[in-house]
Amino acid sequence: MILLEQNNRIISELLELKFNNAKEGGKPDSVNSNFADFDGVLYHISNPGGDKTKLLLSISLKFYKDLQEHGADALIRREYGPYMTSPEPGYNVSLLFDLNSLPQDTGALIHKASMLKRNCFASVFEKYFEFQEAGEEGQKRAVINYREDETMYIEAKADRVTVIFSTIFKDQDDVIIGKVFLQEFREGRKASQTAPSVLYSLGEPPLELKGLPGARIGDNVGYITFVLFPRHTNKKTRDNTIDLIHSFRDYLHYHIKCSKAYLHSRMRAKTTDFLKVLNRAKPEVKGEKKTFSGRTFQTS
Amino acid sequence: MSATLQPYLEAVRATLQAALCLEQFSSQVVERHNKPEVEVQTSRELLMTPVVVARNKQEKVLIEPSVNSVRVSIAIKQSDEIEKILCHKFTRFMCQRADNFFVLRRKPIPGYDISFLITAHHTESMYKHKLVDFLLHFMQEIDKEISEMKLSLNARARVSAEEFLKRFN
Amino acid sequence: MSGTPVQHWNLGIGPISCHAWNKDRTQVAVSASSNEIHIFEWKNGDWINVHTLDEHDLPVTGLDWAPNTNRIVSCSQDKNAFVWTFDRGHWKPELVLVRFQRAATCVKWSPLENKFAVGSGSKLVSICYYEKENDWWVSKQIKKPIRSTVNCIDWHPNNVLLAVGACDFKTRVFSAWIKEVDDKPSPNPWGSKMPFSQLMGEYNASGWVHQVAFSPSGCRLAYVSHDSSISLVDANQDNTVSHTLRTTHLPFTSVRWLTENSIVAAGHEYSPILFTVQGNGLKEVCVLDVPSANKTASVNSALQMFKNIDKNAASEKIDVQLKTLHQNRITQIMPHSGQPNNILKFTTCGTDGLIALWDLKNNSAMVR
Amino acid sequence: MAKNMQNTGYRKLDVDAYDPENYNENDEGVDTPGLGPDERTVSSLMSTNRLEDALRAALQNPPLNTKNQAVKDKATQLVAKVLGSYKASDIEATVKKLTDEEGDTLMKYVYKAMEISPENALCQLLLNWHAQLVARFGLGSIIRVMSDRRRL
Repeated sequence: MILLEQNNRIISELLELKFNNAKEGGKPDSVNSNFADFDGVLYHISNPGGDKTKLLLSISLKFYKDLQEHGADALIRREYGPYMTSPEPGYNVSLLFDLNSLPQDTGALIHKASMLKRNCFASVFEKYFEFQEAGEEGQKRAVINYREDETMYIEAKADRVTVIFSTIFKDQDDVIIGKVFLQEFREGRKASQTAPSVLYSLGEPPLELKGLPGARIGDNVGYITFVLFPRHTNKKTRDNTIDLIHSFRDYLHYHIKCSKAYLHSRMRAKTTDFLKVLNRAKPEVKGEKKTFSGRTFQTS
Repeated sequence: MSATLQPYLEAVRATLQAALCLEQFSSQVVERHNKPEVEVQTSRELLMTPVVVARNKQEKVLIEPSVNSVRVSIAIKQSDEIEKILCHKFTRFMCQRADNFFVLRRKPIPGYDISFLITAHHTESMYKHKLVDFLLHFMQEIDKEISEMKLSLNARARVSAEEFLKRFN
Repeated sequence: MSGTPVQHWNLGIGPISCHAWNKDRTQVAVSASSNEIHIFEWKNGDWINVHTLDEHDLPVTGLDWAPNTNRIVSCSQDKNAFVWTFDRGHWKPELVLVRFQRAATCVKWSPLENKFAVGSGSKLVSICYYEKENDWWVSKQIKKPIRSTVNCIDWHPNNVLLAVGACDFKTRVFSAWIKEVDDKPSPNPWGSKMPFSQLMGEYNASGWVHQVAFSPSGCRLAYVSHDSSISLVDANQDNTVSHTLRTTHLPFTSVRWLTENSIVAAGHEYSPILFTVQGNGLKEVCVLDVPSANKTASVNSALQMFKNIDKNAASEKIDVQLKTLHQNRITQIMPHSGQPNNILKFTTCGTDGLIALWDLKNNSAMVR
Repeated sequence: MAKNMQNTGYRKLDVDAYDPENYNENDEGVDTPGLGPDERTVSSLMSTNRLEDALRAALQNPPLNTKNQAVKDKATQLVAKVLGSYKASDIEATVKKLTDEEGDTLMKYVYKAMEISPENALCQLLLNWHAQLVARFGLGSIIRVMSDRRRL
């Protein structure tokens, strides 16, 4: 699997199970599960007040406050209107499903529910895409601290929207492997004319963010800039663009991790190989082993 | 194989064959001990002149012989920072398995990437000429492996970047 | 083992550090780099382990079997030496007061078998003799000016002079005259006054001295050192000068005179090499070994193949065999048959676990 | 506690160095002054392209006994310069003419040169010299570089 899925598989599988069960008239059973997603996102699915016919899906994003500034609430309302309910304590958004009155097409609902995190993110992109479309320059740059120490900046110009991610590489090795990937992202545009242009800088922020408080400097900090053109931000393509761009950071780190795992398995294989070559230096011990019946078994 | 590699490996082979003339030797400093003299360095007369076989500034082998042990340290070619970390990762990986490798030293000598410590116990329990073969095999393979790992890393980075960017329309 | 010009046996006890023959060569004592001494006897065409002596508690470093008094002396890294006497079917050890702080490295009976010398990592040599009054073996020590571990010793046929080679790059000749057991020695080319521990000669080497040997007459001394050289001192010519021959081989660790004019040396090179005295110095004559054609092993069962793939990552039988008889360092050369001034057969033992019997009479087959 | 216990410097003294029974390299007699080869002779021979004579001159008087590492390194550089001026195809013929003593000395220089000036091009030639020396003088010549106390 080279691309990450945009939706949350646990949500879709769990809801599918419950919904199907309800549709077939099965007896609803109780549910209470907590699980996580990228970027420190937590979900909780439960029966509100112990009512087994209702399912409550809640999401917690540490940076929801940042998103709210950019109209996240409105977008969530637009997407999930009828299912919205007041957020469960400790969570940012909660959706309530009544198993007794499910719509005909549960598939669409399940998909929508599983896109909850993506939709939380979407508001800020949509807002700046609108700015660009309307040619509104000079809007304040959006700053989303989507992870501890890692930030996303979005800025709209008349002809483009710039999305800058700052990301942290855990150790020096990751910085260097990360650099290999970022170089390829920069070069990647050659392979696909329709792609946004990608720039990166390591160690210090790009020019646009120079001197900005909170723009980190350090050997293990990387900045990746996506320049999105109108072809990416127009109404027809923007959903696809948001799908991709909001998961970029996870995509990058996922592939860095996979590469490391691959290198590791290669090293393991080669090391075993070396051991075997070293074994050739050992004289074969001549010895006789007796089988159970007393016959001798010559080992050489 | 590059034409300059062969003379280098042959020189290392000859030097190792000469250095690996070891015998059991009890410590003359600590009673009832039998320690690799090249590591304890307590009796100067039991240490031989260390020699270096070099192919260039980066690739060289330091061979430090003594009466009952030889330390062989290898500097591996690293032409960029990727090769550097791959080399570092690989040698560290091997050192963590030093127990299985019995001739591997847990820590390389400063200035080198990996060190082996071969004692008289090893030359008694193993064929010396095959030990030499192993070290040369290691030197050849590690270069090859590191460049192959680098290639595969680059390939993966390219494919994942292209796949991602292709999705924009 | 017929068909090959050199008889050899793998005793199956691992690396052999030293061996010693009894008088009629029907028994051999070997030490296997362990604390045990094994005595093998030739019975029904094979060597049978008849005794195991395990009084030492660290690896045995030296063995010598006195032919006439039938006593074995052994020494070990554990700082001790034992004299073993055969009594009613058993070998009985007697501890010797060698007074070492460090490992014992080598041991040798004097030609008259009334005393023996033990070298040590304490940078000294103990000359041990039997004290009747107290019924034990006591020792006198030669210390100065030895500055490092003593590697090897050899007795002069006059039972008094002792050659000592050490890791301080020197070969020395000392007097080991013990007034309690020896008659007054007569003058010889090495000197005339020989009080105990008198230094009679000192010769340089550019490496650790691995083995020293007096010629059958005692007038010549040969030694091999870790710089791959073999040196000769001819006391009849000048007892202060040594003539060194640098060789192209790996270092020798063992050397022995075959006649008054010829020497065999062996060690890290795996094949014994013959030298002769020529003029003042030495000359390399030839390398002894079995022709390589006699040793092509071809084991190729399916089981063998799978094992190789699994263990060695190689699908074919790996050619681990060198084209020499010994597959690892030769640790010792011992005379087997003939007179001291005309050795006809000698044996070598090695780290590869082999003992080989080299017959010089039909040496045409083994000259490589 | 006595005051002078504060001073623990004595613990770091290498007492073994003062033990007269220990081996001491400095005791070995100095037999030749060994101030190194004559650089001018070597250079003038090189300038007239008499490489074999230059090599022979460079191998004279190796500074093996001096304690001054700079002198040793200078001699090594000089020998390396001569060795590096050779064409690879001429090495074998020259090595065949060396005496045992010269061969051993040259082997010391070859190893030392690889240690102190591992330039790519020079190393290729040095490795070539090494191979020819081993072919002519055997592994013994390598052993003697290692075992000899008189180092470069």
